[in-house]
Amino acid sequence: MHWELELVFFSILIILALVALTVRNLLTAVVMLNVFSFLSALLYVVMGAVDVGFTEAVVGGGITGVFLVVLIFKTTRRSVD
Amino acid sequence: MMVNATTYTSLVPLLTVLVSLGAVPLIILSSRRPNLREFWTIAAGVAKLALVVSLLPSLLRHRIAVLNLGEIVPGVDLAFKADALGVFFALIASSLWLFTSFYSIGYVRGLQEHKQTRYFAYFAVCLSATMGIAFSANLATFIIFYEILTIATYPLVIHKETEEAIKAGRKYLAYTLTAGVFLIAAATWTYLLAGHLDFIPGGLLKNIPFEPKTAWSLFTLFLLGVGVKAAIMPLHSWLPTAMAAPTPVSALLHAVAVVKSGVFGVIRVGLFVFGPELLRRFHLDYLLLTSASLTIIIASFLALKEDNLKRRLAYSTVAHLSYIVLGVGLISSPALLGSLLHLAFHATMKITLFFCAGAIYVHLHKEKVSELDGVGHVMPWTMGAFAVGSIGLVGLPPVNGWLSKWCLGWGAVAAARPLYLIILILSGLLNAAYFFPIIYRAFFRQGETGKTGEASLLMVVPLVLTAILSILLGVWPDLGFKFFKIAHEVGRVIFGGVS
Amino acid sequence: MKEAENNPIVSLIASIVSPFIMLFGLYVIFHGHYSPGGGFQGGTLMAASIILIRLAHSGQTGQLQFPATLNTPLGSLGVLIYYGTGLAALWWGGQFLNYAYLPLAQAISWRRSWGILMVEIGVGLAVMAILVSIFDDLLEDNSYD
Amino acid sequence: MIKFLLGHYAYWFILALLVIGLYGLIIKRNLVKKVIGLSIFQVAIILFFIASSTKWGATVPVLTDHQEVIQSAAYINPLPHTLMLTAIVVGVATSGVAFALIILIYRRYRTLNENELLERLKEDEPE
Amino acid sequence: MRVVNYILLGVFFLLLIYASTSLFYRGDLEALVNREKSPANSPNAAAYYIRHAYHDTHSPNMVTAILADYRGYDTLGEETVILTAGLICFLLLRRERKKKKKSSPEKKQ
Amino acid sequence: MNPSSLVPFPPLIYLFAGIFIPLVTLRWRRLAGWLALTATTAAAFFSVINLLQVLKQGIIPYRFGGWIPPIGIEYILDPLSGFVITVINLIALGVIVHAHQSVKAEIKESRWPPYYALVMLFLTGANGIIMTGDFFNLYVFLEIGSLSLYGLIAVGEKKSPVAAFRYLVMGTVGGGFYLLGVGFLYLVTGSLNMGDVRNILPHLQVTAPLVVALTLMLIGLGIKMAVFPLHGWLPDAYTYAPSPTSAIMAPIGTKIGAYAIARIFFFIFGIRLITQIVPIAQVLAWLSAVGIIYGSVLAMAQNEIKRMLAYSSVAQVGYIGLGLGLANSFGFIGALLHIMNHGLMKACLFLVAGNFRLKLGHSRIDRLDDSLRRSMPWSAAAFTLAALAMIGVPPTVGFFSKWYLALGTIASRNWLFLAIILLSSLLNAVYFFRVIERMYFPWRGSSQKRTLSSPAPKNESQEVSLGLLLPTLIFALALIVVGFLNVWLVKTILTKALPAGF
Repeated sequence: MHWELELVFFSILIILALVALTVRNLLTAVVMLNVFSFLSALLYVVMGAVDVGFTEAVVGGGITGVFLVVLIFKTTRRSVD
Repeated sequence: MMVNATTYTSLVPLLTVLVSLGAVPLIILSSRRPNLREFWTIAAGVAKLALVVSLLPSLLRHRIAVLNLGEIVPGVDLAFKADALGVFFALIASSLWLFTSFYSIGYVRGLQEHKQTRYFAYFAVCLSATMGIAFSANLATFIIFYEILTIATYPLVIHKETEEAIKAGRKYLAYTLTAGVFLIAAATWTYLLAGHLDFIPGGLLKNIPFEPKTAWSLFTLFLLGVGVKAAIMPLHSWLPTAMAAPTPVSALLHAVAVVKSGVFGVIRVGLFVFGPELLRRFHLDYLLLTSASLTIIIASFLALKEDNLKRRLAYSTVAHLSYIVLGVGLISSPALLGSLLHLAFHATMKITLFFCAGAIYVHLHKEKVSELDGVGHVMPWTMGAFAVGSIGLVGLPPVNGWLSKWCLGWGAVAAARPLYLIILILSGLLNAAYFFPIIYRAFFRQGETGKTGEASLLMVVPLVLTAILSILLGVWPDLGFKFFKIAHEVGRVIFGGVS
Repeated sequence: MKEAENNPIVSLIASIVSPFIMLFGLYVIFHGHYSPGGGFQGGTLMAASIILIRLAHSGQTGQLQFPATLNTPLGSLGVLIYYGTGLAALWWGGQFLNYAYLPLAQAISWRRSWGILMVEIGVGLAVMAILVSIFDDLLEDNSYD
Repeated sequence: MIKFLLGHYAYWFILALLVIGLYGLIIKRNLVKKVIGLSIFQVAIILFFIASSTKWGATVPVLTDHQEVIQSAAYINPLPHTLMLTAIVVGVATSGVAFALIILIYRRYRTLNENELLERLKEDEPE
Repeated sequence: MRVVNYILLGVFFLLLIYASTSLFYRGDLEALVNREKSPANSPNAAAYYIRHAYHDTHSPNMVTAILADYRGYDTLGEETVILTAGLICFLLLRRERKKKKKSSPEKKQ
Repeated sequence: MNPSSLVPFPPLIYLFAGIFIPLVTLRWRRLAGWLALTATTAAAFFSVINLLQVLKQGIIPYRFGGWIPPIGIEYILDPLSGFVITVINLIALGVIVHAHQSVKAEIKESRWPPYYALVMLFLTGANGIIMTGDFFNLYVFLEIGSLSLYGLIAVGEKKSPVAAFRYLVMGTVGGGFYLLGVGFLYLVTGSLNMGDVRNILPHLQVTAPLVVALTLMLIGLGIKMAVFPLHGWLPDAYTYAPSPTSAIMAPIGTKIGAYAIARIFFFIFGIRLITQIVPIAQVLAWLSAVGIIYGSVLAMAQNEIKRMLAYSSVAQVGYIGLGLGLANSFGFIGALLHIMNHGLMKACLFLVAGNFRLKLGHSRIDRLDDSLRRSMPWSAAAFTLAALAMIGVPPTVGFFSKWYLALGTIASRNWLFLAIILLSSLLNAVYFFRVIERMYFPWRGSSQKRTLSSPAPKNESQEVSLGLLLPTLIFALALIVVGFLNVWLVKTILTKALPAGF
């Protein structure tokens, strides 16, 4: 267990989560979420869960991101909160 | 307490329930042929009466018909038992149903009522439920038929489908369903206390250790449950409202099925669930006595100021039902005898009065007491019967009412509670005060009626017959079905032969 | 998406990259026994390669590689392979999904190994087809209302 | 004390993430934001399982030398990993369905804001 | 309403934190999760997987072995979940291919 | 064949149908309904066989992959799961027969294959939850069931996607809470197998994580079950979903949550833990009691039959929760009985609501009139019977569950709960008789509205076709028949299904 590394990751994750939820532009929020997913995947790997990290990277960084982008292009990019 | 009474298994109690239920599909199927349809009604009535009567001989030899259909909820069977009280009630209901059926046919045809098929079908269901109530061997079976009766009466109450009738139906349902709910609560509680729900003369809860608080709460719950149909004040107010129904329905409600089931329930609860000992020990009888006397007095005054004939009769019913409750509350053998006799006799008298009111309505379209001037000249038979019924309810011989009242008074004295004798006498005077003016108007005043002659024979014959029956029973109470003997038997079973 | 014109450079790069992703996905599926990865990851990668082509070539052109009509049947088929493996074990006398009863190899551990492989293939196929199907459906221009 | 902190601090971060995700779900009015909150919520749960699977001095649950394992303490607990693979897939599936629903809602009501949506729903009420 | 939500979230957070403090340390070998046997003397699943996965399935990757074999039924469920998602998108969004008209005559309801 | 090998058949059959239908019916769409019907029949058949088997020889476990319990996943067939699965599959059978016609009316033909596949998957989820003996497996099947429901709801009328989205958010949070609870439980006990956890728990001290695990599971499953403050998704979902969906969701959906709560809290954690150490049962009972009143009162205010039924569901689920929360044998039997009874009643009522929608094009109470009694006599009669059952009139099924629940409340000396149970049956009477009056009696107060909005009363019979009518009537009949069978059910099945400790 590399706790220093984990601590850094955790802090960034929390900040990213808050940013993704508060930013007005949904596209930015989606990108933030992608980064968040990717970082969490790295965190899984750091914690020893290689398979889960791999899956999360593929899914969270890839497919969900694409889906969200498609979603936003089909609907609207703005959000009031 | 079951002094030398033996039981035997018999299908008859179930058949009495099923016979009118079986008539329902026949009635519905023959909806397009009125004569056939009404034939079924009458046939079922005759068959039912015959079945009930067939129970009599063995009952008088202390043999009780029972039938157990298996458990309905664990620990409680769906069971029938034709004990003396049950047969007594069944006899009243089935014999008067026959009268009511004939009369109904005349009534609905006379008014060309709509939806006659529905009317007769629910009528039959009601009677089935009443038989079930009479013959139920335990509280669960009793509740099942009690609730069926509630639901089956609803379409009859709203039969006219006017705004008023629907409102009356709502009120009726609100009261009776609430009562059913209380009854279920009381029954489940009893079940947990006693472990079974079988009616036992002398009380199924007799040997259970009780706290006074528990006994009072349970008894109050029961009384709320059965008291609504028995129209004990202040639970009575559905009854006058339900007068919006057609007159035969009122007759059914007031004389045969519904309210009598209520007081029957009071008897069952008071003497077969709690039992005289328990009532005395916790002074539960005061609850019965006080509510009954108050009801008698107040209802009589309300009847006095009511102008609508049927509503006046309704309040009179409320008062007279409480006679029966009073008889139960006095806890003495003669009072119980009086109670049971009043159960039967009030039925014959009140049904006569309602039949008369219906005949007047069908024939002359008059509903108010103040409009009845001179009716006696147009419809002498009808008003004669009405006079007979009134005299009986006031409590004068030779009509049967005097006998039951006399027994009740005797019971009050025997129980060393003369206060209630005074109440009975006072109530008799009040009865006279609200019935005799009607007779006076009908016979001794001149009025414009617009029509001559009696109503149709189908209506007049039953009402005259019931009036004659009332007189005959007053003179010879053991006539035909041996009402007196059976009532006596009930008292013997409960109070152990002391009478 | 939308009516974006096909950028030739994007198309070219997508066309070049896509097969490699597909190959990598297949590798991940078949190498799931020995290293991190398996049916789901591989299937997702294959779906990604197909979606990349669809993103680069709009309209019908993107469908040439992998027509949308195949999505649902292939997805069902993938799950059916998984289910069928379990059912086969049931058929040959074992419990559902008990690969030890599959008539594939002598040693029980190898039977299980082969069973796992079959299952992973089913998973990969299903995941690929269904993810592409979700993508297609999300991109669908008008629904039925 | 240090040992206590080291052994538990990860849970606190994870639970903070969980509550942030819930905050997005409950308080944010935009439907896409809700889905983002949902993703964060799920990631937090996954992290919780993964964090709990670690062992002092253990290694990744992939055998390198293909030998029989005698000592289970040598490898990280693989069971939560497996469970979380399933949970991730469930999460993707849920997001996919959520996207489909959002697109349908947008087509019908032209908005993604929950407040506006509620207003338009009221307008639709017959009579 | 919003304030209530915030308070609820905060209370929930604190409760969870409080609960987590009495969990075992992360990586504690004494935790029930990491023991070889449970207190009821049944085998611990995780320890069993670690020791027997290769022997049972010839798969060095324990996660794969658990995923596809020991808990294969879960994974079948997982595939079903994703199939469900696909079918829902099909059900809700897919366009009719045969009809060119935007509003088909057999509109629903 | 070894009887234990039949244990997983009901969920597996549904699963097969769910996979198979989209594969083959892309070409032959009309096959979808028939395949679903076949699968449901087969599943119901095997559930009955399983039930008979379990009554004969006691608990039968089934081990997937041949692994012994804590290693692999197992299914547990005991009287409880056997009973609930049989009830649910038989109800599903009736609803699917009905759906065969109503889907034709409400769903476009091109959507039949996915629609039926999702129905099958929903039933897979339900069956899997009932059978499973593994905490995580329960989560997976919970999600299968929930996800397919989101889709099934969202094909409804215009507002349905919003309702589905709201349900999705709540349902996912519920699933997440449940999963987190499983995580805590796993950390505390080190096992995911239910039987194993039950054996381990007595060796452990009750610590905060265990309490939190219980609470989180209760919240998670409570959302599925729609216990009072967590019911928010239910009314909209039931109302805006297409008729076949609401007909299959209402009798089955919430019952699964109730079953899972009964299974996990009463069988795994045990009575002592949830009543004396952590008062989960009391909390459940109180919430349910509030829910009963709340649901009944709101049901009275509704003007749409489906919405009224939805709120009534909130109340009726409260009955189940109350019965469970009483934590005595009467209450538990009452709750189990009510799972079945309410399933039957709600199935019947929603089928009738579907019939109304089909023939009248709406199911609004203020637009019903007495022409119904002539045009749709059988549907109206079925509705009336089911309404009477909801009120609890003997000898319909509703009376018996009320009886047991009343016994349970008295046995635990809780007069307030008794009052609530009894009061709510009166409230039921109020809102059901409102509809019955409309159906059977001319409504003078609204004569103007009638001329405006609905066509003149038709006298000729407009009754729905036999395929729709038959399941409705069978359910209505079952309400009475099952009422008489209840002693047999209780004696042969339910008393065996009681958890230890009563």
